[in-house]
Amino acid sequence: MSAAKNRHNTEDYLQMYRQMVRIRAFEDSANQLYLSARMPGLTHMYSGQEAVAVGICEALTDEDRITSTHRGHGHCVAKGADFKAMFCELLGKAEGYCRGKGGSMHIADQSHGNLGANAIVGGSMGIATGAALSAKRLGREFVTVCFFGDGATAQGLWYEVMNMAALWQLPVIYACENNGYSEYTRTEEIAAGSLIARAQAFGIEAFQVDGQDVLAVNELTQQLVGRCRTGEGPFFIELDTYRYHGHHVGDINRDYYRSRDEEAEWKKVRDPITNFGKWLIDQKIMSADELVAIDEEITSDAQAAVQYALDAPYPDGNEVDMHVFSGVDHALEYPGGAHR
Amino acid sequence: MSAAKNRHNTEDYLQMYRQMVRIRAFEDSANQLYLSARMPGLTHMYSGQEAVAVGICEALTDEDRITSTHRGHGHCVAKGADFKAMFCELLGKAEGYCRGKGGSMHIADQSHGNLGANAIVGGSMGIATGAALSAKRLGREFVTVCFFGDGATAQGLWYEVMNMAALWQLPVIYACENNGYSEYTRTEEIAAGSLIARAQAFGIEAFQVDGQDVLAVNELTQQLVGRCRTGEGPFFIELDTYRYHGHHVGDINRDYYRSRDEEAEWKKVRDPITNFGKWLIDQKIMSADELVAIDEEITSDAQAAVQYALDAPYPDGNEVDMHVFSGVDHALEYPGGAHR
Amino acid sequence: MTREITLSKAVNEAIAEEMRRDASVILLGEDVAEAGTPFKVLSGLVEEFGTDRIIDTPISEPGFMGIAVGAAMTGLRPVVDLMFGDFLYLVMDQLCNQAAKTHYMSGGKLTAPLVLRTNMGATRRSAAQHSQSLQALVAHIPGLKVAMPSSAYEAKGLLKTAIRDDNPVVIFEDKLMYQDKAPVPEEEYLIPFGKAHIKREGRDVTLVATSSMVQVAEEAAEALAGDGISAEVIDPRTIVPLDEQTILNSVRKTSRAIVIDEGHQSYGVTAEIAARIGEKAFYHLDAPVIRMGAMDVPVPFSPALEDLTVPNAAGVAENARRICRGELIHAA
Amino acid sequence: MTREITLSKAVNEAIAEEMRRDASVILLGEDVAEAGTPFKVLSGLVEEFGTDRIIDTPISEPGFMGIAVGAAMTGLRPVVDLMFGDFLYLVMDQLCNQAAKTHYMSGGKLTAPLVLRTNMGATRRSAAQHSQSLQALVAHIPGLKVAMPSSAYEAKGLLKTAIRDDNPVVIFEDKLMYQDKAPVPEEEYLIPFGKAHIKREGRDVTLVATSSMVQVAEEAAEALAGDGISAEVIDPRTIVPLDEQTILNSVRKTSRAIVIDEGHQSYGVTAEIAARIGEKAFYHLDAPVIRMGAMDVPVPFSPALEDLTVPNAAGVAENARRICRGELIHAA
Ligand SMILES: Cc1ncc(C[n+]2csc(CCOP(=O)(O)OP(=O)(O)O)c2C)c(N)n1
Ligand SMILES: Cc1ncc(C[n+]2csc(CCOP(=O)(O)OP(=O)(O)O)c2C)c(N)n1
Ligand SMILES: [Mg+2]
Ligand SMILES: [Mg+2]
Repeated sequence: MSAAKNRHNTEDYLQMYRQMVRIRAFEDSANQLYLSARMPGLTHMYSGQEAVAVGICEALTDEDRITSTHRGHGHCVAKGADFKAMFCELLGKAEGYCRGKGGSMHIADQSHGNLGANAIVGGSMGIATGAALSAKRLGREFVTVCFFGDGATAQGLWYEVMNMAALWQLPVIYACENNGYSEYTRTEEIAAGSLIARAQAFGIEAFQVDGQDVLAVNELTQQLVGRCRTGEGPFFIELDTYRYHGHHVGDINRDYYRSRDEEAEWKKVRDPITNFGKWLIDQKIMSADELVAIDEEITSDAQAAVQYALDAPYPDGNEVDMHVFSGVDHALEYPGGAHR
Repeated sequence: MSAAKNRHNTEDYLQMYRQMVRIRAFEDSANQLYLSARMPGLTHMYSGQEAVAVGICEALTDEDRITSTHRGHGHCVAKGADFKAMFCELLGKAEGYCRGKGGSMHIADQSHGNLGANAIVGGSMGIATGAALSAKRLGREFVTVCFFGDGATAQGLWYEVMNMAALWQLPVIYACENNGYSEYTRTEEIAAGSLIARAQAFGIEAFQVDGQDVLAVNELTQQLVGRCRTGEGPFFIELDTYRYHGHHVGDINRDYYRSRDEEAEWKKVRDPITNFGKWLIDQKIMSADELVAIDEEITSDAQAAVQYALDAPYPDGNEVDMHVFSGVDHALEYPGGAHR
Repeated sequence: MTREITLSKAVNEAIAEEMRRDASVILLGEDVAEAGTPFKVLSGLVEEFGTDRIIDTPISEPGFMGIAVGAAMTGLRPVVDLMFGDFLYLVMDQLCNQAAKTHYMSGGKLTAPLVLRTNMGATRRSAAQHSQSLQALVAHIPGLKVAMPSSAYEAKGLLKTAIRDDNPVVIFEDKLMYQDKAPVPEEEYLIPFGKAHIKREGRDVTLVATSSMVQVAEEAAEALAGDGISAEVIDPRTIVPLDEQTILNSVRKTSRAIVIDEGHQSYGVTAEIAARIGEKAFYHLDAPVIRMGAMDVPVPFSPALEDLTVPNAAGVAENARRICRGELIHAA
Repeated sequence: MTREITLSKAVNEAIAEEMRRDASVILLGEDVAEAGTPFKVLSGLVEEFGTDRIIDTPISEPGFMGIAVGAAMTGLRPVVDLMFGDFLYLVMDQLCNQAAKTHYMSGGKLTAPLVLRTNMGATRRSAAQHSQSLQALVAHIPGLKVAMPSSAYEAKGLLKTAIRDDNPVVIFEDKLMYQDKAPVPEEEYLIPFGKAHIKREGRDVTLVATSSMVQVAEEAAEALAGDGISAEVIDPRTIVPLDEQTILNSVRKTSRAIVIDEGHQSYGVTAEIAARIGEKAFYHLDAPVIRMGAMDVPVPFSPALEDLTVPNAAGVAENARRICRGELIHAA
């Protein structure tokens, strides 16, 4: 990492550190909830990829939009979401961001510009591009970042929307988090040629960056966001990163597709939080003790939020047919009636 | 065009000339049928693009497969189809290649390896790639050529199947007939970046060739087909060409999207048949009279086939529910019964 | 003041009026601008609203459908022009997994106010991939509203309502009716969703018909009148929401019903309407509810075959006569 | 010899047996090889058949579906593994515009013998995009056969039949039943398409149920037996072709019917079956045909809501009691 720019960035650095730690703490708690059988369904951990979400989202305002993925908790936290409403959502509680209707794979936080996680791989590429079209047509300055994984580059939708984004010069940044795997398959086995070249073929300026280096990610994103605001765009970024857990929380025995050594190596050498922490200390921005204090505070925040969510009520049964249509209180005549 | 290779290619040259003239004659007749209101529906003329279909198909055997498009008569003729069965199909007659069930946009000729025209733009890209998978898995040597237009490059499906074809090294050639327009829109307005680069980004060897030069097209295709047979592939070819008629036979007033001058210029300077005819004469392979004789013979063949098709019977009404399922004679209990 | 205009013109007016009223309305699709679509339905709009609002897209149906969803979620009200209803298959993911579920999955926080305009209808000699009537597919998906205008009047009024609706709406125009004229008021009007229209009152048999089939039903009713059979013709106008009440009231009066729709019969629109009548007007029915959908075959190109596949007035009238005579059509 | 095996194992055996029998059978999909799918249904197959026949694809559903169509047209018999039924929307064009119509459009010259294996079923806490039961969509499209196994026995026998069928077949496995065991013969067997199975004989009411809902119907029948109501449970096994005759015979005997399916109710499978009963057994019915599909809402994540959306045994039994008592459920 490069040297600290100047002291007045301290707040920004700290914010990035805090946000990365918050994501890690959120995921550790979510994983515990799963392991202790208190969370319904499965979920996909973002741990290891924190510098991507944070480096990017710290270059954005609340007005700026993101679209997220099945591995979306990191994006959600980074874009400003609150722990309590997130855990409530993961547990299907009424106070969740989506009143429990979305769950982990559909968590959205409209107030901070998160248009939602998406359980269809690549499913949000059109949505992000459409948001950028809104910005342009409505003469608003917001920029949209479309997060997706390396596996999602196999969806034809991406090429369709890149083409239109390029033709129409839309303020959208396609951010591909290349964590080396899609589910249980190595990226090399499912992606021919070069990802960067695929974007470039549409005349899109493309970049590759170390996704474990929050400052590098943030700096590049700031530049590109700035250029988007002045009418340039779209852009493509490939971010090299790594997920620490299995594909989802239930993917425990994974030796058949990747080695424990590989995992250990990334954690040891390229952990985005550890490395950034060290850098903050090296640069004398923070002391080791101060960082530990931050970590502990966030951990206890997460624990409190988990407890809050565990105690929170489920939505009432009569919500089941609410929100099917905007403007219609209840979509069904007899939701709990003769038909069940 | 380059000089004739040697005299024993005469047969090949003649065959190419004849096939191009046959396509032109077929289309002229089809257009007449439309203009005289004797053809049901609309159809898309291939005139102007003959060197593409012929240059490519003359490098193929009957075992090799092609997939075709809404503008498919040229591919069908070039791959060996018979005029009578084709006109019968266009008129919805029982002796048509598809017993009148397919019509112009679905004409298929299984016996010569034409897997069919397709009315979904880009819709046959998967089919062609799948045929190549068959060749590879079944250890057969056939090569598949996937014809499509410049407009079809906007379909995401192409990128999906290119990726798999590249990963699995399939013997398929993607042949993009860039005639400068998709319907009423110029290619520049709907295609960002470079088509060649899009294929290359998947690690696919890509070529650009003058689609009005039948020899150039044929030579390149022969090379690539040969390489496919020895286990190489996929390949991509962009062929620059031009359609003489409107998008379909009904697209008469088209000044708003392209000028008569542009059309006249292509016809005058770059007509594939005229130019190849001149070359045959220059190279002393054929005399002008001989060529005229060929033209006339083919024209009268076409006329005879049209008359045959006009006189041919429609399929019997009870065929309506045949061929819904293979192995089921009639799919419906009461096709003409109580329900109509 | 009412004049006669074509369905094509009615659609054009609806879009123009809504675009004038609301700057957030945009339209996108293939060849919609200068070309005004292959059916020329949108001619003149780009001249008034410019290419910023009438947007030509590449041939990327999934892509521009997805873009419309995102645009709808962030302040625009996109009208998507899908050139043929048969291309619905290509946009199903963005329409059904994304647009339809956004409001629900977000617990009511996000909306996707967009309109997907497309068409339906066979007998145009366009063969199996350009002739389908796929309304049943989208009607099955919660979160989508589905309108099926039966004339220029409905085409205009329903489309304007659709554009103002905060939900994704799919509207099917019959491509064979674009040149058909009907009386349409000069003054602005909207047609509410979920209110069926009783096209013709009758006592003996109810004909529930959608889109193109409304004409067929009216023709049949006319023929039946000559035989002394009084048929009531009901046009649901929207199949989601479906105005069950008007249909049931009619059947309770007539005791007999035929349901007619141009989609394939099996697992299609006629099944839903017939099943609801069978369930909720059971004790009023004097005869089985007859369904007349398109044949369960891909649409054949040959005119000799294609015309057999869709319901026609003679067939409707014949079925009506049989049930009115008390013939046990399926008693075997 | 019959042993008890899981539905997952039954599917695995069906594929292995057919691949041994016929070298042209291949299987393709995401994470099907070493991973054996996320549900581990295909574990072990790649070890026996190699990566040439058990083919891992990129996450390109439209792409590999299209490849399967082309492969099927040229000599292979592909089995496509679509990880979740919800991804059907992505493959609709290749499935419905291409595979389903190829044989017809070519006048019988081309065939597309392929199987699309996918799943259905809610209450797995997988939310709106991983819980849908979309059988109605494909059942509506002529040219596709649609199978819905209700146990390991059916899963094996129907899949083997599907692989040997010369037409495109879509087969929906209930993802919640993969670990459920049932008796399955050691010996080879096939289950013919279009033949319903009478799971349980009864006199008073017919319960027509598909896939997961067969268990629900059986449970309800068991409860009803305690009340002195004798319910007949019919599993159509394939909804295209549909064995109308067995269903009608049963209803003619019992005079009452309830149709249960886990797809959304409106414009869904229950509509078709109810409409056919209503039409063709009209004069035998003593009560309206009751339909029980999943609620017309996107599937909610919260367990507190999700469980409300699908039919259950108590609800089926209650509805059965009501119609047997002659209550006019919808007389209002
Ligand atoms: C359209 C679609 N296909 C398949 C899946 C199943 N699936 C969920 S995540 C995933 C892998 C995605 O890989 P990548 O895009 O690299 O994201 P990562 O999981 O690595 O973050 C797959 C195949 C899905 N959810 N949607
Ligand atoms: C999926 C799909 N979208 C739109 C259309 C309507 N359409 C038919 S041909 C065509 C233009 C195709 O352009 P191109 O691929 O360049 O082929 P060309 O007509 O120039 O030969 C369009 C938009 C279609 N048939 N299928
Ligand atoms: Mg990945
Ligand atoms: Mg073109």
